[in-house]
Amino acid sequence: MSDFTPNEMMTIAAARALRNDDVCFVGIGAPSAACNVARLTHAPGITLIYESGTIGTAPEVLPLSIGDGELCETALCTVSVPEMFRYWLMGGRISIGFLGAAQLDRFGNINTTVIGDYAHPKVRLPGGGGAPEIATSCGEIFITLKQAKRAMVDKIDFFTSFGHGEGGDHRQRLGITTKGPTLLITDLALWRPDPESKEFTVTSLHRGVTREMVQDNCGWPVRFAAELEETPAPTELELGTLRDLQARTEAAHQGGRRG
Amino acid sequence: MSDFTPNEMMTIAAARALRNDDVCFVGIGAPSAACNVARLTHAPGITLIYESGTIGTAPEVLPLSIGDGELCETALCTVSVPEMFRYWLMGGRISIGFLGAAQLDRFGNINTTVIGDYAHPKVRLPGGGGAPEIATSCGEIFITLKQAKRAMVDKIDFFTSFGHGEGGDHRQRLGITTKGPTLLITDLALWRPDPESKEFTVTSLHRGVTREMVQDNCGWPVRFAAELEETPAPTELELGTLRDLQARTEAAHQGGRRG
Amino acid sequence: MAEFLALSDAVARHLKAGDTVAFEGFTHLIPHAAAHEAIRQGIGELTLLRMTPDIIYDQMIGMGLARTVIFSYAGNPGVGLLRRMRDAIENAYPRAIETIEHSHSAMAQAYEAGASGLPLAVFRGYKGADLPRVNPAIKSITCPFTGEALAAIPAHRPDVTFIHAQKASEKGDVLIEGIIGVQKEAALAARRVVVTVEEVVPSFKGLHPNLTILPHWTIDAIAVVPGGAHPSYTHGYYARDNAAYLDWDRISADREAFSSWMQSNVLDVGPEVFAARVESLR
Amino acid sequence: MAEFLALSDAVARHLKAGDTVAFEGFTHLIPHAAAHEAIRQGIGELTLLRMTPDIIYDQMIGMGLARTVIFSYAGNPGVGLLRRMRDAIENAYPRAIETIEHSHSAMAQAYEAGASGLPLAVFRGYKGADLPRVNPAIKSITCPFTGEALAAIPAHRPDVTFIHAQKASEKGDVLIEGIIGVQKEAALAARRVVVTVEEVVPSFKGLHPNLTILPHWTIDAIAVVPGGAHPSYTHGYYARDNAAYLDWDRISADREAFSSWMQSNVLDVGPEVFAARVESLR
Repeated sequence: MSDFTPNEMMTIAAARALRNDDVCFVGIGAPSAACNVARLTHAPGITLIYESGTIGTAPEVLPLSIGDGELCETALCTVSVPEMFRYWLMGGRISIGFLGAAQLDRFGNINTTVIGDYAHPKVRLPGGGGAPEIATSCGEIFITLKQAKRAMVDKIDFFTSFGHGEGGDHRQRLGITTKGPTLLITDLALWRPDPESKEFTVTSLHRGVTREMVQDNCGWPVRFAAELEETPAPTELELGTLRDLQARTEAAHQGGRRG
Repeated sequence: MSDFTPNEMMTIAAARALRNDDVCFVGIGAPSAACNVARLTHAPGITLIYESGTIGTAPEVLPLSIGDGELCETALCTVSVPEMFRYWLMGGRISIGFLGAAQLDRFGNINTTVIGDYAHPKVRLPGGGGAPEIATSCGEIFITLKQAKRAMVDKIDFFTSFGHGEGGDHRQRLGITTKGPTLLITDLALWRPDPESKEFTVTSLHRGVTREMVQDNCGWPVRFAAELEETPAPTELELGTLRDLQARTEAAHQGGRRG
Repeated sequence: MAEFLALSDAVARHLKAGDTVAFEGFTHLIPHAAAHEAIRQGIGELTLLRMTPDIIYDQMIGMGLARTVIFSYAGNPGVGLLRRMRDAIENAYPRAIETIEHSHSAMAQAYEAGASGLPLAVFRGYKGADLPRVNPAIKSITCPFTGEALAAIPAHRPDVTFIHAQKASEKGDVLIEGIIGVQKEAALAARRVVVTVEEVVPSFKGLHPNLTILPHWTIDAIAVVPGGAHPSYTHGYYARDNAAYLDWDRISADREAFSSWMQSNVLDVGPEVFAARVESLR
Repeated sequence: MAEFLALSDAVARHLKAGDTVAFEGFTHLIPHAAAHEAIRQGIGELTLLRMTPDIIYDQMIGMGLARTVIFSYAGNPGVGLLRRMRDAIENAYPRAIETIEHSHSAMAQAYEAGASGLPLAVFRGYKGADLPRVNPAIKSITCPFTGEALAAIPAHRPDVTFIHAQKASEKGDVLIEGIIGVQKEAALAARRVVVTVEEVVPSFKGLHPNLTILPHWTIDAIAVVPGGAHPSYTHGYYARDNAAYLDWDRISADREAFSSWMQSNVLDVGPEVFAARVESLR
């Protein structure tokens, strides 16, 4: 495909990272689109779980909230929210957890709580929701983020969820046994943690993206892998699937409008 | 009614002690019969709960086990066993818990675990099941027991469940906030704890029963209330209801026999 | 014992100024009508408890009725921020509020602990996160078997919980289905429980044995309010009004727009308007 | 991922000598066929975990396959004592067994803790009772908010859990309904899960959204064994064989009668006999 947006590339790259036997804890927005594109293309057997309690959902349209009726109607089953967090998330049954970020640092630590001081914030953000335990209970964490200097910062204002902390073996030192962030998918590139330092390192640039563009939209000095790949452009199937999904979604969300 | 057995009197006396708005944690045997007689006579609104998770059951026949299909089929709803113990029993939602006993002392402490030493028992009994927490979580405890010297003993071999301990305010001293045993219904008499000492005291003799008969079938020196009543004999309705229930039950339990 | 009441009577009788109250609902079955009634009655100084304070808490905070909010995610679900709540936190407008913040996992388990009569919830959580630094209610205990430090938080025990449900039986038993959220736990953890329902049916006979039901003796009052979850939805009755959630972002962004919307859509009307609001969503 | 296997293969592949194993079922859905297969294969030195060890554990203990039993109520439900288990405890026949005893509440919550990935369960229990005196696995923790001492016990994490269920879908998802007991928790707490089912259906499409389902990726093996819960029952399929429970009291009272019964009813037959045993109970 010749024509695609950076957001489309981000979503499709995230979809590709998912395997047929993954069990994903899905968030709203890019993760939801990515997980469903994966399900509708190469990973029909993937299990999608939304924290509202729906297990094994297969929505026709993307939900606006994590608890839309569509999720329940297409799910294998729907459990209570306490059960979701106890047996399914903290029970260690999720292979991939998706997180977004208002602020992200180079070690995959995430802030979605406040900009500024906690007690007197400049901006009060929604907060962590499930993120503190998603970050430590899922087998691996994938982060999706539209790159911007104010989002990718040297020091985040608040540790809403823990990534690799100060890097290295910081997770193990806290007794956390899961892998943490293993992939960062932005609208410009794919990033993976350095095996030793755990600092996010660009391993693949999306088509048409330069190193400078990545650095210009990141608040820390970017490390690039020795062998830098180009992310394959979306295939017709991938892009068609994503756009169809979004068109169906838009049509559905227009509905139900009253005067 | 002129003709009834001591066991029938015991069951009917237990049934009478139940109120229309009680929520009862029912055991098998005499309690199950008593609770259902209450439901079929003066307490149609009573809620019967069996620890298998069935809430608000109305069985046509008495279950042989606490998890018979009949209980589920006639219940308002059926929850998991962990939920039963967490939200319903320990959550403090049961007004009356019934307990039976292999050994009972004068303070309502119960043994259903071992006769003899725990490590090398003379008789290994089934154990407590739900009793340890039933005894402390229900609003009040009713105990049903066929009197016998070896059952009503000076000192029980094992505290399967706690009644009034050494008597007095022993429950409060352990931080237990529920009333504990408030009624002992035997085949010979009704017993209630003394307000101060908490020792079980005979307050009513069943028809035809003498003080001597009660003492001859009890392993501790029996205290009798100053004003001793006679338990009213079963009415025709009560006795008919109980006998019908037992006849239906017997017929049902004969069924399902294969070669 | 469940008593069938008009919503205004149910709220007046069971919600008092200064109460800790949960209006629970996880995207589905959010008790909007009950919250609007509380706003109309001007019951204030509330401690608002909820995993996902969304539009209704934004409205109660914007009306100055909240003293404290205990929560884990304060967003307009699928849309963005809660602008009235932000205004209260960032600018103390219309008044300052205290916030006590947890994770979803913690909140869900604090309700469960409350329903179980326990004083605390214990779980593996908050590792490496900053919330324990700013929320003194997050403590830790050491597992006597493994030595692991686990998070401990106080159980939730609201004075009153409001939920919306599909059906009540004539006896007052309540059925919840679909995305059941944390409503059963929130109800069982509370001292008093008020439920709005879509309809009353003779009984639940013939329904599946394992459905989520609150027996009538766990409930204090039931009010029949068709459409009472709008713009949230009621599985089997009407769909979510996504457009209304998008609208809220605009309305709540401006103090004046907010006040005038609240006047005409909440203060000047009664619970009967909800039925009409969901007509096109059925 | 659920693999459909013959019961003999499922047991041979997933149960090893020395394992901690739960054959769970709370009166309903007791996995008799699976336990009989384990007995036929002579897999021994087992730690048997179950709230209510009834006939099947009496049989396994009587056959000398158990080293330890962890339990909360050891009775023949509605009938009386477990005579083979008594013989082992009182007379070390056919061998001595270790017992680790809890209350129902404790056992249920230990499974729940295991399913939740926790090392322990914390609850208000055992107050004034003697079990903490004889079971060193019962400890206590102090609530950091109220100062109350609460009971703490280790989570259950069986090597393998066997359960019986109504249906599997062709994908291997498993449906449990009626009295659901502690089976979901016992399965999710285990390292490996084997399920016997009455039948396989194309899918669960159209079923109620809130039913108790174990997704195929939580299960290791499924074996189709119609009647596999007999003399326990399967809600919707066949009734409990109360007479067989009464019979067991007589059979198990005598060592010789026991051995000969086991020979002809377990060792000399295969799982296919269960279908015939429930024919008159359907």
